[in-house]
Amino acid sequence: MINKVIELSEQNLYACYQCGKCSAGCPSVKLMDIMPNQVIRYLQIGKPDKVLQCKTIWICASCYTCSVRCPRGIDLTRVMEAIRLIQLRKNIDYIKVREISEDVLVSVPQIALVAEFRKHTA
Amino acid sequence: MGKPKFAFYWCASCGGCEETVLDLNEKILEVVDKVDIVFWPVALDFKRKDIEVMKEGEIDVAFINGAIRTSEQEEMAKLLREKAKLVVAFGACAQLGGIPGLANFWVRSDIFDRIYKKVPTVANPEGVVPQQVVEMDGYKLTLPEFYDTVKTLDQTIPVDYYLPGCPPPPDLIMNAIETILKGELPEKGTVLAPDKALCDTCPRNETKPEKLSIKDIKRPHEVIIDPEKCFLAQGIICLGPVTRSGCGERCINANMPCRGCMGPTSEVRDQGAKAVSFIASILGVEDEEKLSEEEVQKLIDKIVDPAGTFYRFSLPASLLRRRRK
Amino acid sequence: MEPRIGVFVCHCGINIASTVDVKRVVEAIKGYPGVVHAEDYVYMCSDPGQELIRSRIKEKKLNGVVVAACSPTLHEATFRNTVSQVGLNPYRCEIANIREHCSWIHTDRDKATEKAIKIVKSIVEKVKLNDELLPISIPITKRALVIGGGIAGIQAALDIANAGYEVILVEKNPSIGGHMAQLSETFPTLDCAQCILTPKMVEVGQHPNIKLYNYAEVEDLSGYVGNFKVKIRLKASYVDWSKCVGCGVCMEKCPTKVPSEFEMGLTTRKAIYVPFPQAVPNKPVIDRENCLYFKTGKCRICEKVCTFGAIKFDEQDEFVEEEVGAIIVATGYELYPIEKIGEYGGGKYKDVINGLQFERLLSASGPTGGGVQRPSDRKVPKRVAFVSCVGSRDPELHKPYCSKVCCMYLTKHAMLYKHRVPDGEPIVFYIDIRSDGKGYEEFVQRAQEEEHVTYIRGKVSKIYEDNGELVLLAVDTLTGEPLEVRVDMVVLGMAIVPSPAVYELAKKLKIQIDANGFLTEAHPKLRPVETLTPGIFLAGCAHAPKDIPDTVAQASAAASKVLEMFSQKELQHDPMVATVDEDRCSGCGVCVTLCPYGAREIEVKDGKRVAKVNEAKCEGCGSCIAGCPAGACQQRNLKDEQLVNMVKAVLE
Amino acid sequence: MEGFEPKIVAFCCKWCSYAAADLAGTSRLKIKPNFVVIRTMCSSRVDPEFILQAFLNGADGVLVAGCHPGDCHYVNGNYKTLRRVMLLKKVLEQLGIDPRRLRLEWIAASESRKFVVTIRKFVDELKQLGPLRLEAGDDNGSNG
Amino acid sequence: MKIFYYPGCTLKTQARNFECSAMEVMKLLGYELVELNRWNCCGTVYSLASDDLIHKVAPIRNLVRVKEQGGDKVVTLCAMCYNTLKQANVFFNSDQEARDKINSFMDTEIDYEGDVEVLHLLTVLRDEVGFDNISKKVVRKLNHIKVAPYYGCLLLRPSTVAIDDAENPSIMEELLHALGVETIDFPYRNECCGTYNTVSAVDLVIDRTYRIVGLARNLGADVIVTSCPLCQFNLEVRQKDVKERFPEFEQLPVIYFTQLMGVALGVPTERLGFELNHIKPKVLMEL
Repeated sequence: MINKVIELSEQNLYACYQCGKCSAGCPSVKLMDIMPNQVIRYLQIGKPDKVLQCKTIWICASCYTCSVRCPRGIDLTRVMEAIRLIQLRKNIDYIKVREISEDVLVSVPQIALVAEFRKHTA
Repeated sequence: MGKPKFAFYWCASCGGCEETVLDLNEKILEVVDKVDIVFWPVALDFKRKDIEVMKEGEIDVAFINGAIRTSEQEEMAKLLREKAKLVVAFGACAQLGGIPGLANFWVRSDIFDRIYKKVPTVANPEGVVPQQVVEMDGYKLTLPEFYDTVKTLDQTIPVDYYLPGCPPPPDLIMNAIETILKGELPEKGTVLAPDKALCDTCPRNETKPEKLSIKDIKRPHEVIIDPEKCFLAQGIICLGPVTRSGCGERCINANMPCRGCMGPTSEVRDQGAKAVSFIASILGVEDEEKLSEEEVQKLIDKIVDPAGTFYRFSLPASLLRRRRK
Repeated sequence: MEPRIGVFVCHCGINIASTVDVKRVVEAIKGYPGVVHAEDYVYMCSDPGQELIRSRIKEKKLNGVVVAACSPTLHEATFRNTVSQVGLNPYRCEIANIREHCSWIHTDRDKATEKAIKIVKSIVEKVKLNDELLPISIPITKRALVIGGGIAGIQAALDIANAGYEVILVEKNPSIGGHMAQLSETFPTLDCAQCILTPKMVEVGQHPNIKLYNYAEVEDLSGYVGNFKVKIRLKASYVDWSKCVGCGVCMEKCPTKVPSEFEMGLTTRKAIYVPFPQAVPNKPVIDRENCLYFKTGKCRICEKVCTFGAIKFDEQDEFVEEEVGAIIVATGYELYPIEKIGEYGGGKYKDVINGLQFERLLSASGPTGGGVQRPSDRKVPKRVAFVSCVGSRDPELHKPYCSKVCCMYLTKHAMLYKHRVPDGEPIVFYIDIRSDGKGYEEFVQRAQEEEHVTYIRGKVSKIYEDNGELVLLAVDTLTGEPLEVRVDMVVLGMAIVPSPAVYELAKKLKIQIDANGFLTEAHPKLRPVETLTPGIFLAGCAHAPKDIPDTVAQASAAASKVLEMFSQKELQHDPMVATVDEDRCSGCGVCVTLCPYGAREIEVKDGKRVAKVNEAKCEGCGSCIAGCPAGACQQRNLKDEQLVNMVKAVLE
Repeated sequence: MEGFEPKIVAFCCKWCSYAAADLAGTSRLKIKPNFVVIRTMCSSRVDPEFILQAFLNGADGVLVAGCHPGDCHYVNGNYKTLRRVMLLKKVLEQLGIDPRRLRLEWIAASESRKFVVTIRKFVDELKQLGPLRLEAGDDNGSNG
Repeated sequence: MKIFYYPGCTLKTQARNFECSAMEVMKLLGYELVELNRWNCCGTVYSLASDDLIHKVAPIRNLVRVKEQGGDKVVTLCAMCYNTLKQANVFFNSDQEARDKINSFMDTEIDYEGDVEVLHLLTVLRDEVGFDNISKKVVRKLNHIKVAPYYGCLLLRPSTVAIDDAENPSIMEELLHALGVETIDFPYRNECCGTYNTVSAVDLVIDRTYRIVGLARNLGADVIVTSCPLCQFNLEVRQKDVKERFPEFEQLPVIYFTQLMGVALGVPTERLGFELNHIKPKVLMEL
């Protein structure tokens, strides 16, 4: 699994020394169930299930804050994307488009919808 | 005992070496006074058969200029070797292969193709190229074989002495003749010229900066050359450091860099390789840690035709002798 | 000399013999031109093995020896010594490496044996043309130059001076003392830095063997080990120190205030100043950049108030030359600038400071008299965050290395803060705590156990100001919780970087710097205080980040290296240097350009240029030889002909 | 090129690449015996003439190995080596010798693995290129 | 002067005020934003997986359009479009193999050479128009209001496409100062608004909006200025939801920088699309 993530993200996850700066700066961390640094940690120690089933990868909004600050140069944004894709490519949607309320559909901007579908549906 | 017998012969060369004998000017009369010229096709009407009838060692000195490029030249060289006590390789072509030696970057078929078919001024619709043997109306016509590879004289026959230069400068010639006449001959194989590089006598040697560094490479036609200053210091490739002196700095005095016709000094086995070594290592020396490999490559790429430049006169005499076929 | 070479093939137990058929090697080499004897033995380096070589040299009248054994790195010296015991010149003995480069890396016995034969033949070819050489002797000037007057330079200078040799100490600032003089107390003993440093500074100032050039810089260096010539720039101080008595009136009256370097900008100094009260020498200098007179042409108040007539505005930089035999470089460190850490405000927030600034806030002689007050409003901070690894261990954006001292000094800071502000709350953010010195771990434990300093494992991601408080976006990686910590002040453990001037200095000294700008040692383990340029040594943070004990130890080590040199009558130098055949040299000067040591120069002899080799400077790299366009220079015992023959031998 | 085993001459500087080859031995790494090391003090001692001589005497490839740029034991010798090798490669190409037969590598004393991999890759590459077959004295062309 | 302009979906719908204000302002400055013909969706989010090439075709096709229409640069207003187009362009220029593949995906289009420059309007204003020139055209004094500039993520990250320093950007402040308004030192100006999570994780966006807008107000801002339609939506429209959860929360108008420019340069307020702003920036509209 870690190798698949490394391949898709082109990031060397073994370089992470768990300083936690990614988690410290993450704007979405409050809603995450495991912290961004732990996503890498679980992959490093061979517990991919923790990562595949976490909410964190879906909450990550690809804001790149962690990526620009990582002292080891790991683009965590791409790591998150890689894990999402591993799930999405199994045809597992994170959100059900049908269940989005009419209310939301008409109120949010188009880019929010397209981005949401791109990131959260297969 | 009569006067010593001299022979002159001309193989693959431009003929300049023959002319340079005349550059001895009035001194030629002294020479003629002291020796008998028994063979000199360019000037005197002796034939090959005149030599053939001579005894072994009957000629005292044979001066052979030009490289060996055809079977006829090889035969003549061998014939003269048989008949002469001493053979002197006369001029850059005989010594090193010279300009004709640049043909070693190609093979015969390429050369024929180019000369007899592709040159724009040639009209040769049938594509006729020289043949060694042609039979026509029952007659057989022959031409000497044109070899694939140009050789130096000493790759064909043993050579006793060398007179370098393109052509050899008159003072070196005169010196050589006098030495021979006096019988004060050095060890066989000696090049009859000084064994220091050209910088030794170059008037511009003083102008070299303490650290010689080439920051940018220029070809002579691209810049106005400072007539006082070392060419290398101006970024112009000059083979002076890797070339024997004794030429009289003719090119330098005409504000052109040395192109290496006198060949390397005796400790150098391969003039081109040495030129590579010294020129490469002074490229952009003062910023060498800062220059990236790409930048160095760019600088190197400014040396147009490096092999042709560094082996201009010495390809057949070099370690590899020719382009690998 | 007709070669009579003996070849001795070692089995090295089974290390060679199991892969290389040593008997076959012996047989193959027996008939080789120049070889008059060949035999094998199980351990050539053992006493009987060496005795075997010695007796064969005598018996067979050998004039050259090849030992086919392990790498020359291991036993070249051994066997050269062996042969010299029976009168053979040691340089007529060479090692053929058939272990590391053959038996140990190959498995096919047949091919390994063939290769071993080729290796031996090539070394036989080399020995054939080896000359008998003697080491080159070089005289030594027994005076040392120490560059940098911080604790490293002070220690090194005192050690050498106390051993009875003269020392020239060059310091770029007006006073010696370096960063250590700025420190409050030192870990792990909490003794006062100034109390232990100032006596040493005074000792330097008064030592009869130490010539101190403060406010001076090394301008140029020439010469070589044992015989350096150094040119020193004495920067104009505009004060005649021989007249100045240090009364301080000038400083009192000077109208221009500039941020004090010594106080890390926390307070100001005057344009004419002594950096700090305990300075050595305690004489002022005028800072030309900021002096009103130099800027506007008017003022000269200091001149007017100086009753001793010590002010001289027309002073110029002066140069002195000194001859020394050895050099110690101790140029110290600086802190990586906060400006480079954008996410921590990039220097925008007054109350986000670096470790040295906090040292000044803690120091009894500092701008607050040792009371911790934050710079923005002089309020006593009730919560202080200490952040480690700022710029360090960050190969992507800043510096890849660990700065070594931050863990400890931040712990010390937290502890001292707690002592000064008992109800204060220090929080240390760390990634790993590195406390590997003597008493260091105990010190950290004490901070946690007794002083109740909070340690949070996690790197701070962002710092910003909100309502006079600093907000740290952080994380506790041990609980897995994000944190938003509000504090009154932040102390950053900034990366240690080499002093910026060291790059230019290294060029002048022809010593190397590493990717991070620190000076490179000759060998990371076995020659940690030497540079690759003989006679130049390293001490302190110029070499790598280190704490005070390590710095002092290294300074003393460098001093002892210098003293080791000075204990000899003259220096011995490897004779495998470049030679010039003056009859062939055209004086083209390529060698001068190529020589990294300045060992080649052009001399004019009878109106002709000829290249020379300074054998003492030549390190024998051979670059000039490969580059000599006329084949006029050679390397002793590694001549072109030898190398060409070796190439031919390995391709036979 | 079935069964063709290229011959390599490896010029190694004493301080880095020779030491790396030593370390390969000490670490008992395994390499094919296609190469023989010739030790020079610095890679900058390697004269292009030696490289041509090696080709002439039957080498299929020549390796020049030195310290990494900036790490030269002799301050800056390897910069000279770099330039010489780069220019020589161009000349070799003109002389009909594939420049890949001349390889320059920076191998630090600690990089025993790099030494092994370098040789391995070089052997593979030379196998692809086939034998060079330049013999001493051969003028490379029948004159008949 | 004409500059090709890539609008993207939202500029044609919810963010029409961004587009119309930009058009007005640029016209006043002597520039015409020429809408690209046949533009298609940029994809909104740049695809980050090594093996995902197909999602790069859409943004590249837009750049091909620029070429086809004779241009060599294209400007965007939306920060997301900017980021996606620019990242695709950078990628295209860094990988020859991918480049050939992407070109082979194109059907009737000409091959793309990687030579179109993707710009954001802010850099055009700085580098082409010049903040000095803008400052000269200011007709309304706005020195009484304090603005919190908000950059969001995608103009500043990743570093390959950033228009300014990721941690301490200044381009928007410089523009605002040229307009004569005072800015606050706003630490959250580069903090994410929660972006598309506004669809499925409104809680996250509410939290972000609460913090970002709250801090801006704390620091004394009268208005927040943005450059992205999604930031604008999250920071402005979601304030309603914030208020429901935190009754003490005070609202703050969030407008586009082009709207503020319009006011300063004297474009009649009614042409700046303030009707689409849910929280009316009264301080500006009543001038």
